[in-house]
Amino acid sequence: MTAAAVTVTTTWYLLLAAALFALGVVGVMVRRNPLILFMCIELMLNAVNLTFVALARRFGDIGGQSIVFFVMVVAAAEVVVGLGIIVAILRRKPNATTDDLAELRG
Amino acid sequence: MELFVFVVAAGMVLGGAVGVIVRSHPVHAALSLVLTLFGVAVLFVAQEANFLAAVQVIVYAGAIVVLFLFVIMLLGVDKVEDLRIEPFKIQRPAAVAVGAGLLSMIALAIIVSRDAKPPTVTQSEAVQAALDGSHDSNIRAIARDVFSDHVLAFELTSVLLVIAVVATVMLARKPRKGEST
Amino acid sequence: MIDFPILTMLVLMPAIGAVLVALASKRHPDLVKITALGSSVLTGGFSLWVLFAFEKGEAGFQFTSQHAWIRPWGISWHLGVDGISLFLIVLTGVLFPLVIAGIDSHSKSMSDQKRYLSWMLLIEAGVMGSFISLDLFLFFVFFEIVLVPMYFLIGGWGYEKRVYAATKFFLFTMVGSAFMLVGIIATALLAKADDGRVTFDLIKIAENADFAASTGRWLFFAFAIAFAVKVPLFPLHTWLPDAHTQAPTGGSVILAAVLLKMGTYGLLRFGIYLFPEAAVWSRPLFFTLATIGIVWGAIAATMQTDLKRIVAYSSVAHLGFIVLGTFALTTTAVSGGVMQNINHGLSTGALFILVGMIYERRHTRQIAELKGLQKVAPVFAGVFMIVMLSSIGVPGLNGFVGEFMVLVGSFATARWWVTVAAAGVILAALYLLWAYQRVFHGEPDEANQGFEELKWKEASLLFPIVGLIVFTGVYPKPMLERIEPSVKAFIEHVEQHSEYNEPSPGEPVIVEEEHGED
Amino acid sequence: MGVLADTLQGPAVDWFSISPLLVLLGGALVLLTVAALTPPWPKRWYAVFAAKCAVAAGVLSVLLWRQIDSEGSTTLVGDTLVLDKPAVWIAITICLAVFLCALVTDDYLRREGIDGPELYALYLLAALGGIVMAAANDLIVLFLGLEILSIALYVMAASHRKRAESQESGIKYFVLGGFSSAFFLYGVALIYGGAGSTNFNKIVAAMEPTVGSDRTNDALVLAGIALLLVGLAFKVAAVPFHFWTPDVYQGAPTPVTAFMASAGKAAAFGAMLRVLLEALPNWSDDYRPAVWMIALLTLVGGSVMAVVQTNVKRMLAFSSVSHAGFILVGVEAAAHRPGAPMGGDGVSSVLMYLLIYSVLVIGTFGVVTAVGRTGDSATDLAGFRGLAKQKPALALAMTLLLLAQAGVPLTSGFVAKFGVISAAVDVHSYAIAIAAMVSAVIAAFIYLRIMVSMWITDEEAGDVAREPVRVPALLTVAIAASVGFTLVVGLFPGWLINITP
Amino acid sequence: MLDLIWLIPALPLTGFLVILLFGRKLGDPRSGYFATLMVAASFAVTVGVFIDLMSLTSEERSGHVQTLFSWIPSGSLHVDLAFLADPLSLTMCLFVTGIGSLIHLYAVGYMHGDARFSKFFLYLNLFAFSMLMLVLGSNMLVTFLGWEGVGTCSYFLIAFWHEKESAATAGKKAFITNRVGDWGFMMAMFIAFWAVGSLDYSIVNGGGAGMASSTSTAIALFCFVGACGKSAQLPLYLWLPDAMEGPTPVSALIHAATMVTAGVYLMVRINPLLGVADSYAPTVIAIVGAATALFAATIAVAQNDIKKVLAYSTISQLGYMFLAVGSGAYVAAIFHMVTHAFFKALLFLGAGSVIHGMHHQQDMRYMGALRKLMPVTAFTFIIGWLAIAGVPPFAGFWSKDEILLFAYDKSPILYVVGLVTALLTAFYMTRQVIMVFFGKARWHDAHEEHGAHGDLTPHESPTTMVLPLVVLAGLSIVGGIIQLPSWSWIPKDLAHRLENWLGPIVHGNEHELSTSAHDLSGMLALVAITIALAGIAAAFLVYSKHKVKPFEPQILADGWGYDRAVSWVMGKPGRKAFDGVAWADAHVIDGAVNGSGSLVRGTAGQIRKVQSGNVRNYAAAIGGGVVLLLLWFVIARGIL
Repeated sequence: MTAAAVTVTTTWYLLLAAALFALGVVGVMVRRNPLILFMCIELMLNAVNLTFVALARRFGDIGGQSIVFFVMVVAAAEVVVGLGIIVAILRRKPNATTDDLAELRG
Repeated sequence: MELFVFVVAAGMVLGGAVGVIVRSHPVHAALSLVLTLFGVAVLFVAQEANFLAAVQVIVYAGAIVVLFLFVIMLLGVDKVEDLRIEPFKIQRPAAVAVGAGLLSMIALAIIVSRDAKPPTVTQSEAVQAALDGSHDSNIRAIARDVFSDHVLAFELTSVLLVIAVVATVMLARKPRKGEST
Repeated sequence: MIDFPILTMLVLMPAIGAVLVALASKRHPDLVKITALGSSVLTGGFSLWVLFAFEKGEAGFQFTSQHAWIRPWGISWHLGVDGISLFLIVLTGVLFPLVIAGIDSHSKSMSDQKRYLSWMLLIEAGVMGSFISLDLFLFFVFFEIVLVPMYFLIGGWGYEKRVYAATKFFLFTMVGSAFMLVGIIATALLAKADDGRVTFDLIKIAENADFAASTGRWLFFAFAIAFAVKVPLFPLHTWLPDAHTQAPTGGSVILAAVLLKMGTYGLLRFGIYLFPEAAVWSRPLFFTLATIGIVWGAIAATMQTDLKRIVAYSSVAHLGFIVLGTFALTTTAVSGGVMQNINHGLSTGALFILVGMIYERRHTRQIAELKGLQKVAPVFAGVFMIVMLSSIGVPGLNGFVGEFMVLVGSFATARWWVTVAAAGVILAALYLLWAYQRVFHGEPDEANQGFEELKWKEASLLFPIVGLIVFTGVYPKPMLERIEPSVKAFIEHVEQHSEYNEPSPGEPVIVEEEHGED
Repeated sequence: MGVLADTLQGPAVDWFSISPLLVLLGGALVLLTVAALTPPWPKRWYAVFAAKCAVAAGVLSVLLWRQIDSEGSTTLVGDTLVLDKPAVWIAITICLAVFLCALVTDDYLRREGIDGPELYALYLLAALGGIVMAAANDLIVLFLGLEILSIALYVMAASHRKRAESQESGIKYFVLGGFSSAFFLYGVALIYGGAGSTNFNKIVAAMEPTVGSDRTNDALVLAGIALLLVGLAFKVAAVPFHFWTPDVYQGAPTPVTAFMASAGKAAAFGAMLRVLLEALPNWSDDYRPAVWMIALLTLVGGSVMAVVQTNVKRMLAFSSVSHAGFILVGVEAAAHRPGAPMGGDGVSSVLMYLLIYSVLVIGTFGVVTAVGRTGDSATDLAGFRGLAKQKPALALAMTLLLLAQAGVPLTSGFVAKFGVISAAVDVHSYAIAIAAMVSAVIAAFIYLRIMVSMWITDEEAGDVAREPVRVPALLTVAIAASVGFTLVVGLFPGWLINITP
Repeated sequence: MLDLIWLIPALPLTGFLVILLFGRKLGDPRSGYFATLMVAASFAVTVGVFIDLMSLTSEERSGHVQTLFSWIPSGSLHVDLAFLADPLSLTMCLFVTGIGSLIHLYAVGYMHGDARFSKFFLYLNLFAFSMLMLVLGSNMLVTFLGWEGVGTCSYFLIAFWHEKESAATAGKKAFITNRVGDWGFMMAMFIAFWAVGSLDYSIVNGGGAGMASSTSTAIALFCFVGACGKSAQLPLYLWLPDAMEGPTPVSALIHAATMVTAGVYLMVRINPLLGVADSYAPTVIAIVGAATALFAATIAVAQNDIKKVLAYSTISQLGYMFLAVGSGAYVAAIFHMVTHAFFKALLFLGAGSVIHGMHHQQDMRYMGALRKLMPVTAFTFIIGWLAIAGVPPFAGFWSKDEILLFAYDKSPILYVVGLVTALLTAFYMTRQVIMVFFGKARWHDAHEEHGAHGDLTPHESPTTMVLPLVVLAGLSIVGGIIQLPSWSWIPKDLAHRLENWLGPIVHGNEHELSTSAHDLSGMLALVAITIALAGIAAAFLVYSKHKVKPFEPQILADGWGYDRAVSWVMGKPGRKAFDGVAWADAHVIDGAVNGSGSLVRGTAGQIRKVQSGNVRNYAAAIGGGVVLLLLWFVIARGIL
């Protein structure tokens, strides 16, 4: 195949990850639904994971992969806690958006 | 071939991400998230991180997203968020600016240092042995690495999970009488 | 006698008193008062002891006591007295008992009364400490700690705008000391270079360390700002009228009599002494500010409608003289400045007491509401007159001696400034006499008819001060001969560490025999 | 076939050295399991138990301190933890914080009707996370410690079910926390990309050759540093990453706020020192200006913002921001002398500041807890009106603590500030030193305001009808302890300075 | 006796202290007599010392210093509280204590029945003490002590009836105007001290030779500024007319006989400096003196208040003395000071007696024909009139004549000015005498106007008041004896007695009359006499015979409007300026302070808007921070 002429270097992956991360950041800033806001954070974490894996491959270092493994656990824990809090709040006032949660200010 | 895989997966990842940001219905957003996660999983495979790919699909796409959907359904918070109105005028321009700035900076950093000689990383012999081992080297290697070099981190994750449990107990426990939510 | 830590007692006695007062039970009000008075009287006694045990001819520090306090930072509990600080201590020691005994705090309740007294004693401890500490850190501690009780005194027992005034006083002064703290640390750390270990000891640093000119000047200004605020030197003076006016009488007296002196004293002992070169270099600035202060303060005073504010602004003017003399750096001028500290303490203190008495009788400080008091209360008016004349600087009273020494001494080094400053003397007469005329002269209207004559209690508070005013004015020699040696040494120190040389007047044509030495 | 051949050798573990962690973990687990199985314990027992665990951990840390004195510092568990004085110091600080917070919390929970062991368990676990942060020798370990601490704090902040503010603060803290730790993690990744490892020693080793020579190839690492700083700055509540602080401090249950301000800050700064001085000594010239700038912003921002507040918890939140600024001044000073194993005045001044401030702030919030009254809502200035009449002792204690926060001499606060400033002056960064002192003056204004409403402002008609302020035993102990500490350190700081590393 | 100098001031001081403590008990009139006694005693001592001094040769007479104690010893400044007994100071003491005791006595009668009788003598004794300190001081500072003391006392005494707004104001005005002069005195001391390192007259005067003429000029002129304040010369004379608000004995003692002459005394005291000063210094003094003399005389012409006339005449006579000083005629200055003390005190006391008899009516337009009702007063007053008018052989003639002689030698212009002044003096004094004692009685009109009742016929004053009048009248007649000119028909040993007496003080600096002037002296005397008579005659034509309409334009009555101008300047622009400063202090300086406070609050108020409580905004802020940090690290540090 001629396509093989072009090799996909680690850099590509890193750039992709960066893009994903940036999208996540944008998401956090524009979405109002706490759940979705949350998903955006997940996007950011995934971007990081992608970076780790890519770098791990480049260095031929398995450590990178185990780090990703830990990150996933962290993400899971965060989701659990986060959803817990959100549930508690949404029980109080359904369909609340983050914009509604601004009693404390100034 | 490799290129093809990357392009497709990248497409999934970014498409999904954009979806999460722009789909006004929470459920759709969640599904776009799934798309992204699968794309990432594919890229994992392409990066010879098979085990992680599996975990990604099972834990993320499986557990976490399901959890999201579950909450959405449970609380019926599937109210469509009207994305055309934005209470804070500057918010979106700011978001775009930040996103663009962030991306450009990091991309710049990545590109500038792309040809840097990668540092030599030496694996602990246990891991090395695993890597040399013929079959399912990846999983064994991770396992050995996790239980040797990163054992403390591993233990800490357990603490993290304990906290998660306590948290759910605290937050979800039915309030005793005298308390009102 | 030296082995008795008398200076330490000067600080501890009031502090202990404060604690005791705070702990004393509400059920024995008299006991509270007695405790407070007792400790302050004891302190006063100690200060007098220091005065009489003080070696006349000695230039150096006496009764010194030094104990390590914070070893790792080279900070020690180092106290000492010399001619420059001696009379400030005595003034403090004498004034506090008078104030505590003689001035009613108008406390709402017994617990209020207790608080008032313990704040007072804490102030005394702090003031004493800052006058006798020979360690930069220690000095700063005392210098700063005084703010707190004073803040509560003004805020708790003051008049209408007390909170505003108290806060202003606290923050304004704190800004100043913010710079000084950095300055102190920098001084110590830069001085370290010479002898390995860090020390905050005033004398060690002053004698050993020689800073590069530019460095010295920066450090000097870091110090000077703090003191300039405290003095207060124009244009950093605006906290003073508010604080003075809003403070309760006792507070105003203390504030004027001793607290301000921490500024002038600090300039002398810590500013110039540590950084002679910088001080000499920056003299024109301070001459100018002082002179402006003298005129400005006087003019502002003339235009006040509140009797207390007049006295407050007069302080700005008087302190201007002291700063002028301090920076003139001639023996006469500096001694004059040191002496003027005391004189101003006495006369302005007494003025505040008198104004306070007027307020107690008439519940107003507005000049417009007072009239013809001399007719109904001649003795009261007489005392006021004497104090006022001393404040104006009429010869034969204490005010004149210091003022004249400052001016004549400064003339050699600050000719044109003195020319202007001397004119400030005219203004002093203007604002005080005008106020006096409006308050005491004329036919009293019915509101002022019932104005009470001076009571014995009040008289017993005032007459000691008046006595000192007259005595110092007629026979200042005992004071001067104790101040002088230290001042001489001080100026020699300045001469050694800078290219300044004290000017000496043209040689007299007739030899000195004619001047009886005693 | 070769299964026997490669049996796994895990890294050697010196159990004594990590005993404080184990005690805390064990304590938490006991609280959770045993308390879940047994009927509710009599009042105070949860608190006392937690406090005891903290004390035990603290004592063990002290023993470790001795050990370091004799045998010097080492690394543990396969190079992922360091056992050196700063680490132990932070550990002790945190244990102390847990101890005091437990005492403060006890009556609070019963007053608010949310008694239960969970909160204490979370204290202990969070403490564990904090200690790990400060002792980490590996970015991932540090990150995990961070997450443990943070997630625990999210939950604690949201734990007051009756108060909507509590939950709001929880979600805010959570979202922003997750956001910033994602940045932190990305930073870790980029550094990993530059250095090929997340272990501090390896990072330093890997970067040694490139230092000085052409720097282009570590742009990745620099980007990483930036992102790490973001994560840490967020945790220490440095401007402009501080926005969560006032809202969360105000919303969270007061004792939890105390814990955040004490243990949270201590851990975060410990971690910051680690990362900047241990992992990235070669970049001090790059990040020092950034730290300088952040410090300045934090100092001024914190103090200025505080001035207009009327809610005491919010005031204290902003004041804690400006305190963070002070500590950053110390960090900046320390960054002048990187490398040398956590040496230099900067570090010790920071450590001392952390200890002193932790005790101070817990005492302060302890008083606020009492004044908050049932519902934890009477925390605005009006709540303090006439406190001097009603509870003179409490008012006096509060006054002393506030004066200490303002940095008035003869209080511990002054010693702390003095240390930091002299560290800064010692490395000739005068500008920041003066800025710090001036902003301290601005901050002093709010302390004065609180004092005014306690001592000077006259009570108003409604005030007498208010629920009286109760100061139960354990709370009294906590406040008394912190006041005592404040005064003792203020009068005789020598010993403390001597023992600070 | 010489070592009893200290008694001279000590006695009045004792009087002061005793009355201070027991004044109320002594009461009226005992405290008055006691005070009088004290001053009289001090007069006695003075005489004793005087006699001692006389017995010495002129060389030994100077420089008898008695040091009590060292007052301000500091650095190179050594000021003793010491007295100097020499002919000059003794001369001063003599008439201060002498006239002083007379006036004390007079006051016993005059102040009888006043509510604050004893307080009056308290001040009076304090004044005597201060005045004696002034003249006896052996260094400038002790003089200054007395200088300020007399100023303060005059403040007390002018404002003695302080219930009267005008009196209080007058007192304040006097004090403050004097302060302006004191500024000059202090400057003089500063310069002197740094020039010769001491304030002792012996050293300062002696050092004159050594110091730069500019220095001595400066000292002399600054002293003169002080003198202008104390002795009411242009432009500082303003306070003296107002000072008439005080009781008449005060006006007599302080504002005619003694205090106001202090300036002249000071100038004579430092005459050696004046001698070595640049030549323009004396000229300036002479001009100011002459100008004042003429200026005040013109004003006196149009005054209707019996005391105001005398006040302006005093200013004018003091002008004469400074003219003398400026012309180097120190002896003449002192001579005129003494004679003036006699007759002006006499006149004032006479006026007081009139006022007393007229029930405190001071306006001459409501007097007239009093010579019948108050014969003694009238008689003595007339003597005083002749003396001041310069009619021989009365005291005034001799002194004024001598001054004119020196003035002529200095410059004809000054002489002419002096002459015109003499003319005016004769004129307005005659006017006064006629209006008060002759013509027809006009006092009923006053009473009708004031709608008063009862018998208000003027009456003669009590003995205590009349006695001093008589004594002073005697002195005013023979006063000239002490310094007669050396005319052929005057026995040698009678001539120039004062000059010989003061020799040690002024010798060498006293101006040597040019022969031309010397020869002319007789001529000039005749001119003076004619001028005096002319003035008197003119006044008779106008006021007695009513041949000519009186010429009394308002402008003169208002003192050329100078006073009003000054008070306008003080009141309008001056006050504006002061208010401006006060405003600036409150709004600019303090405004800056409070402004910085509100600035902080303001910014905080703005920033707190960002603290919107909305998570997404916070996230945006964090994101912004991230980008900035990345900019710094990646761009600034990484790539550049």
